[in-house]
Amino acid sequence: MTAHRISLGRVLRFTLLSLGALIFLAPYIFMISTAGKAQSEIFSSSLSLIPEQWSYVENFTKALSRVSMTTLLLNGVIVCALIFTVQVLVAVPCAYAMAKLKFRAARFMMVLVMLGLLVPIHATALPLYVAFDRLAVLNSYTALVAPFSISVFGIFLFLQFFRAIPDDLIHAARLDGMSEAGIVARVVVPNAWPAITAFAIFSVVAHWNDLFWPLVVVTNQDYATPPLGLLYFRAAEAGDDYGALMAATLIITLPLIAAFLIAQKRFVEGITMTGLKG
Amino acid sequence: ETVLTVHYPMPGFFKDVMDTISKKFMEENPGIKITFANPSATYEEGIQTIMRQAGTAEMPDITFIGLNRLRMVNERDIPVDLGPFIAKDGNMAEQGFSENILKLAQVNGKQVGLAFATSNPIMYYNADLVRKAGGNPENPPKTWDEVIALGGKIKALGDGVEGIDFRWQGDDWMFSALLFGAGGRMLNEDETKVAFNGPEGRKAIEVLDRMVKEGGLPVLTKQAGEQAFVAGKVGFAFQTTGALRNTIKNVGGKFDLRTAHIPLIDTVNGKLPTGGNAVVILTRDAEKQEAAWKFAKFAAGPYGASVVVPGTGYVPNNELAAKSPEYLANFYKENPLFQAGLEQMPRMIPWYAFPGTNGVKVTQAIVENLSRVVEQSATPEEALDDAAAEVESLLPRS
Amino acid sequence: MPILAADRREGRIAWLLAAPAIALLFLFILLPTLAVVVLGFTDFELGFGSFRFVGFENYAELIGDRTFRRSLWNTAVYTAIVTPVSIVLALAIAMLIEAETRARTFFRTVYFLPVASLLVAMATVWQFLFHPTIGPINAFLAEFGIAGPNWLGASGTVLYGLSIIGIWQSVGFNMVLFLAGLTAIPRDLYSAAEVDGARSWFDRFRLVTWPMLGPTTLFVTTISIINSVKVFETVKTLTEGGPNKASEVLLFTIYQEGFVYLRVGYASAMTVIFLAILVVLMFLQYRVLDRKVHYA
Amino acid sequence: MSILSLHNITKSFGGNAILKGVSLEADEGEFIALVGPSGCGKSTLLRIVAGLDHADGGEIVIGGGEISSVAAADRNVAMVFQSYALYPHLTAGQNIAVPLAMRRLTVAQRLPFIGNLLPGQRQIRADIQRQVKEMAASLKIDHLLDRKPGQMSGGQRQRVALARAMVRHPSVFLMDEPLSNLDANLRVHARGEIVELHRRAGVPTLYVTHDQSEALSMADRVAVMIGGTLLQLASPQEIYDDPAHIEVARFLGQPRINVMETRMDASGTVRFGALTLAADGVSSSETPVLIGVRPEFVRLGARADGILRARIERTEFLGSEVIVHARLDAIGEAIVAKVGPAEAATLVAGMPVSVDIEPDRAMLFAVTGERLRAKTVNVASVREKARG
Amino acid sequence: MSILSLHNITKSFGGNAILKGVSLEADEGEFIALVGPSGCGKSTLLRIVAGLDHADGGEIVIGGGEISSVAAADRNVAMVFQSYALYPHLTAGQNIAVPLAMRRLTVAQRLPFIGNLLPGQRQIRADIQRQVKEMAASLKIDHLLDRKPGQMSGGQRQRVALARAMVRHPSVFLMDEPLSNLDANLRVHARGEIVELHRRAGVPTLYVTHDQSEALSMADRVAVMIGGTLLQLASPQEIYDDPAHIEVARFLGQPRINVMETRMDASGTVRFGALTLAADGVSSSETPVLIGVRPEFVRLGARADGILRARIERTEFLGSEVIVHARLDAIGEAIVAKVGPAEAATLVAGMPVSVDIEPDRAMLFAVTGERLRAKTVNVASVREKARG
Ligand SMILES: Nc1ncnc2c1ncn2[C@@H]1O[C@H](COP(=O)(O)OP(=O)(O)OP(=O)(O)O)[C@@H](O)[C@H]1O
Ligand SMILES: Nc1ncnc2c1ncn2[C@@H]1O[C@H](COP(=O)(O)OP(=O)(O)OP(=O)(O)O)[C@@H](O)[C@H]1O
Ligand SMILES: [Mg+2]
Ligand SMILES: [Mg+2]
Repeated sequence: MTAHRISLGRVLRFTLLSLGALIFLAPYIFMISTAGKAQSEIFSSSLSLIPEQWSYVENFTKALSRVSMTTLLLNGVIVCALIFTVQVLVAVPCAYAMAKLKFRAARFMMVLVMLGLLVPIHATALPLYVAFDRLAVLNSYTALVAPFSISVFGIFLFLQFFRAIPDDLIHAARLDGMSEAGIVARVVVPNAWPAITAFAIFSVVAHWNDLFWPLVVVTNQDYATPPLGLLYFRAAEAGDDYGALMAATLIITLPLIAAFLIAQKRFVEGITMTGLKG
Repeated sequence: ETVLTVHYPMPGFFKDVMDTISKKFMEENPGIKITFANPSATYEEGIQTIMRQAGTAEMPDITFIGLNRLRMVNERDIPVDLGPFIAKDGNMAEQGFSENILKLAQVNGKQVGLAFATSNPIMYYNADLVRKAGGNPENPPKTWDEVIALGGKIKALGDGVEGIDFRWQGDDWMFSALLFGAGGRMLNEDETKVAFNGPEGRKAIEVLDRMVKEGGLPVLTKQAGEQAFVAGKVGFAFQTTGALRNTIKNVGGKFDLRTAHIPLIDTVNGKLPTGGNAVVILTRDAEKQEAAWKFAKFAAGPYGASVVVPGTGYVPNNELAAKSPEYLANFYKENPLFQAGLEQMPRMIPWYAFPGTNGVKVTQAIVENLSRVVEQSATPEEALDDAAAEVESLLPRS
Repeated sequence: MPILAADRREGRIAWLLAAPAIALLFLFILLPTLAVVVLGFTDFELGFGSFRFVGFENYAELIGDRTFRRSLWNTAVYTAIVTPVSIVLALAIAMLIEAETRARTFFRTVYFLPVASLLVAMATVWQFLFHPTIGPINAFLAEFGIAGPNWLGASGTVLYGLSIIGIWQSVGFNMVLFLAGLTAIPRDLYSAAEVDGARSWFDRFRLVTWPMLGPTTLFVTTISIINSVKVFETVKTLTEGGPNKASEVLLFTIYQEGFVYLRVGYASAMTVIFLAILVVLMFLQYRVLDRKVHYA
Repeated sequence: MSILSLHNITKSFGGNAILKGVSLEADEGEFIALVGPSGCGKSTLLRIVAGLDHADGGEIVIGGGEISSVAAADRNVAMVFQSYALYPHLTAGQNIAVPLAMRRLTVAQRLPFIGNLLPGQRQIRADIQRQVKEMAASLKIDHLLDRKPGQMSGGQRQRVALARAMVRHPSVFLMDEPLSNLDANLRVHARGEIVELHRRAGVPTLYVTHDQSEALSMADRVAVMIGGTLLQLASPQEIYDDPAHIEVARFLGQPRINVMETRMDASGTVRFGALTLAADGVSSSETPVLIGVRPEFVRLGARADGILRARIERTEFLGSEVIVHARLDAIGEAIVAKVGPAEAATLVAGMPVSVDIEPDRAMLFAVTGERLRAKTVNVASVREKARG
Repeated sequence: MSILSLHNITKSFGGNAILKGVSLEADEGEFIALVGPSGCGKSTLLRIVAGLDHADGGEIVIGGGEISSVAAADRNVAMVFQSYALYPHLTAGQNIAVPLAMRRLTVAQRLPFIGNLLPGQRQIRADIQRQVKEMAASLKIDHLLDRKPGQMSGGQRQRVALARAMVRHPSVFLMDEPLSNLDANLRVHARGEIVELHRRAGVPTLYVTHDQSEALSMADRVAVMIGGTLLQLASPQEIYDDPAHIEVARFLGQPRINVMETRMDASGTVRFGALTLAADGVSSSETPVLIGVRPEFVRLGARADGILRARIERTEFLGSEVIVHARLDAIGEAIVAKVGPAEAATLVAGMPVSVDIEPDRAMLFAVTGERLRAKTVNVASVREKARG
């Protein structure tokens, strides 16, 4: 009897989850379908997901040839990697100092961090742009990376995680003769991988997809990031080239999905351990 | 070798055109090299980019600016006055730049650019639906009354079919089409008072109101309207010729697409606004300016037009291009859909740009009030009066 | 004395370790914010080289600005829809996934997918899904004889349409946080609840899950509110604030003023108000709720 | 009559048999301690009885009815967890009230605001409050009722957990190492309290611990489970003095029982040191057997003239007694003796000693572990010999 | 000569005085156990010695030098933590090598890739490896060197932690409850190992525990700290048999010492039951005093004809001994006796008994807790009286 009830519950649960998944996936289904349609087929009165004439090759060719996808993707990787590396390098020692050292400014830092969480880049874009121009660093990786070199979210996340690292471990390291910097590099970082993975997902997702800031500071196409590439498929005045747009979107989204799939187990684990949840 | 950095908006639209033109230009002018800055998604974003970059090292040498924004850019003293270059050349008309065409890119008499791609509003229609609703596609409606009547019939066909799509969203261009078509104007002669709330304006907005009430004009976003039309769900679409090429591609073989002149409320004095953009020189470097002037003329010239027109649907802004068989004469024979725009060219007048710092906001005020009419949340009179009052308050006080 | 020295040494090391972060924080967050505050007192316009200080003129204008009021209201409505719905949905999905043993990875990925996607591109897909006549959503509704609304086109529904996209986009993020929160609940508490007579799923939820998720929920709520208030991309790409200001939201209005109307001074004043609202909101939230959800 | 009886309960997790057929009966008012090494399946058994886990096979009968398919919430079984599992967001009073509220109030009546308006719930709530107060008073935690678990000490939490379990008069009481999170002094104190409470309530109790002194001192009967099998279920005295299996003997007793290997001849006679034992069962040939002697029955003589001789390795002073570790000269095995401090004073590390085993205190086990019943038939007295 | 000496160490946290002037000397090769109830400041003291915390006042001298201002990394002090604090990402071998590498290799030499190219580091690394192997061998953990802490059992981890602390030959060895995470059997086993290790290394050791049997059995001297004050520092035997303070007496001994209040007359005479004690110090008037008797020195007679009578409340069977809880008729206080199982068999709950205290085993304390030296001057023998 219990067995029966359990299986009924499971069926219900599975059905619900699957239905939800279908709804969440719907836009992607249409995206994939559209990426395979000829332009004249995309908007029609009859809904059909499967293209009448398969134009995947055509659309993907367009997506790849119209813009230099390799440059875009490479720039995306470089920029995201740089941002992520610098963010970690900056945030980890700071979070360590706040979590584990007698640091009188820790409270003040906490306020700064909270404030930082609230300020969107849209708000500060203009002063930053002017400053970057004065320094003649527009159109460079520096301009793309610098404003994100400090991630208050990262500090926040690592802080939560480090608080859970036992004090004894730090003490043992001190007794073993490590300097504080040594402790960060040799003890804290090697044990913070779950948190770093979780942060990596947040950081990379945000900056891979960021359109706003690259648009502001990059005019030279050599430094264009993937979302900038999508512009080439948009023609506001006359309707977009949807097939190619979707194909291009797929191309630049796939690396992220792959990254998430690889990291996702550690990701949830990392968030659990960071106590980010509260 | 002189290197020119060129910036342009809407790459989805202009990229191929720009690539072709610059390639040809560099072939003809070996001493000049064209590089492209990252293009901007829209005209608006293009202007923002230029504004931000004005005076900085990042500023491109040449850009393309929407015709209705030339005035604003000029107020900030960003474009280079082309008057001296024209004077130096002396033979602009021979190169196909008639006075009328030069005027499109003048602000208060100053030549801030050369019109590059120009458009006017035309009527697209779905011949299949027209036929179904009892109309004759060979003889499309010539007046708004006819359009509205037929639109109503098309709407009555059901099955989610709409009668009319009128691109009133985004800016005041299509309202201008109605207003200018009635012989009206936006402001009075000396630009101190609103004039669009006169009788011409009332007729114009009433047409819009009747389209909604009788002609089957639904509330659609711009994209939704286009998509519905190319899906074969809308009888008439009124918008720029610039969208023609894309519309043809999107429609494919789904239905019988036709174009025709846009009806005019005043068939005698009616005018039409000119859409599109002008090539503008930004560089302050004399040597670069020379090169840039060459490029500007080349792009806006007959070769440029012969590339732009077939690729987009814009009308030629160069008289040589339209007439010369070397360029486009044959094209028009073979592509009758493009002819409506061409034939309307004589009626084209500049797209009116409002004076003062609130120029852009003014157009927003107009669009918002139009939307009240389309949503039927205000009578046309109310909407027009409100719009007039708002615009009045946004005009520079002097 | 030596004690003090030792403490001071530790303090110095702490400062050294935090120095890069502090410097960058000042450079890229505080200073620009300060600049925005200063700009809020000027009549600076993009493209004009010079500007002058105008005191509180911008703020005075804001009070009477119909658009700004409208966008405040719209943002509030949007937030009031997106935040609770996305939290409740996320919690439900997280609990279902947590209870389900099969295909966890799959579901987790699917629901997280929208977070990892480029919203500007996805917005165009949504625009098509929402299409009043040829869009799949209304076609689906028509199957059941429901006349679908003109989602993004009508001022009555545009905010709901945008909210749906907003919810779709943020559920995954919240879900991941909830999943993490759920794993941290001691199993013993569920056992205790069962033995104590919590017969139904709902009883156990009320007795254990919900209270134990308190801190997570607070955090998720905070992040959700911040993100909802920052809604921009969808509005920009899909509706441009229209029709008739029905989808004007704060960041869009600021963008419009600053970048389209080029009135940077005025836009800066708006930004200051926007930040002030956020700060007050967060402060209140933590004041009121923090003590309620941490039990230790 | 037995209130709780388990018949042949089996359970495996992913192919690993954790419980290999456990049977057990608890009478009215009986306190059974379930002991065994970590991982032997104690908690699993308890969870099965509580209905939190489901057995693969076997029967659970409570108060005469088979309840395998009854949900946990509907079995009238109370459980105290090692972690106490108090609801951290509720005060002690609210925690204690939960099982009552869950049983007496309907779902609607329990709703936050609406519930207050429903008829009848006032009365029930007042009733519950009264009961909670009574329970709290009897456990001397009345002053804690308004505190949350986070504001209480370990001992206080433990008592609240007890109160929550007791308040609804369960028909069976389960406790899973309820004292292991307390410090030593508190633990000893709490033992007395639990026994007292149990005596008053008279509910059959299954008490899991891996602390042998808890088991021996608290229980009416002790069940020793090792590797998923109940090796013995008997009174503490019997378990200690007369273990049925060598593992039982090893598990109980501090320090551990001395176990030495020796041989049994075909007649069933075992000789070890001065002892000669006769086993009940007689094997056909010489077989190895194990002989077990508890440390308190090992006597060390300073004269070192016994048959068994050893050398003292070290002594452990424990206050009232001293543990002496020695190594047998003959077989090189360690042997441990427990002696009084006075006696220990004469024993220093390195000293050679004679080892005597108290007659009748040596136990015989087969190498497989089963107890072999044996009788001491002879004690060779070295001293006598020496004298004689 | 004392290697480690602490003079009057004080420390407070936010106004709470945690250490109130602690002084202590440890000689070469001495093993000092520091015991005390939870929260009394044991860990704080250890952390101050290690340099992980800083005292507010007082001196720490190691090997003749004052080191209060020396950083933890530069004091040659090793510490084993309760949680072991092994680096989870390193193998056992790497863990053990850390303190050596940190001391012998330069920063540059320790760098991941570049370091390998630097001169000299090969040699040093090989040297370190050798030492790690030796250390591991002596602790019998050679087979674990490639495992990470997560793949080891508690006991194995504990040994790796020991190895890491020992490998660099510290001048002082600190251990903070290193065995408290092990299960009972392992704990007893590990005690022996640590003592053995200590004996071999000869490094003065400060060993914190709150397990009294650990302290008594392992240490050369036991320091009892209560409430931030060292109440007594003496050999285990002395601490147990001759406590200087009632709290010391209470803290050590399982079950706890019986403490009863009585009065001392102006002449310094105390009468309790059949005992008459004469205190050294004579007060001017009658004062209340406390009398303490360990349970093993309480004799219960079945005849119930003594001067002190009691009623048995319950007995706790512990295998080799039985704890009897009784209540004194006269003053209503509880008294606990420890008896052998045989004797216990005659004692059942509810039975009235006579209580005798072994002469010379009663201790006298002032109400403030200090020990009052006293001598038994007379034992009134009831039995004699009864006969006489
Ligand atoms: N849900 C489960 N899935 C798989 N294995 C389990 C599960 N629960 C328990 N086990 C395994 O069953 C065995 C017995 O577990 P149980 O908790 O009953 O031991 P225990 O006797 O209570 O030990 P302890 O004294 O450590 O609490 C262990 O080996 C454990 O790993
Ligand atoms: N960093 C700190 N800040 C404030 N109070 C502290 C700090 N460290 C310790 N204390 C307090 O000092 C007291 C002594 O702590 P300590 O850890 O030394 O006790 P302990 O004797 O080691 O106890 P245990 O046996 O539980 O380990 C405790 O009351 C503790 O709350
Ligand atoms: Mg267990
Ligand atoms: Mg401690």
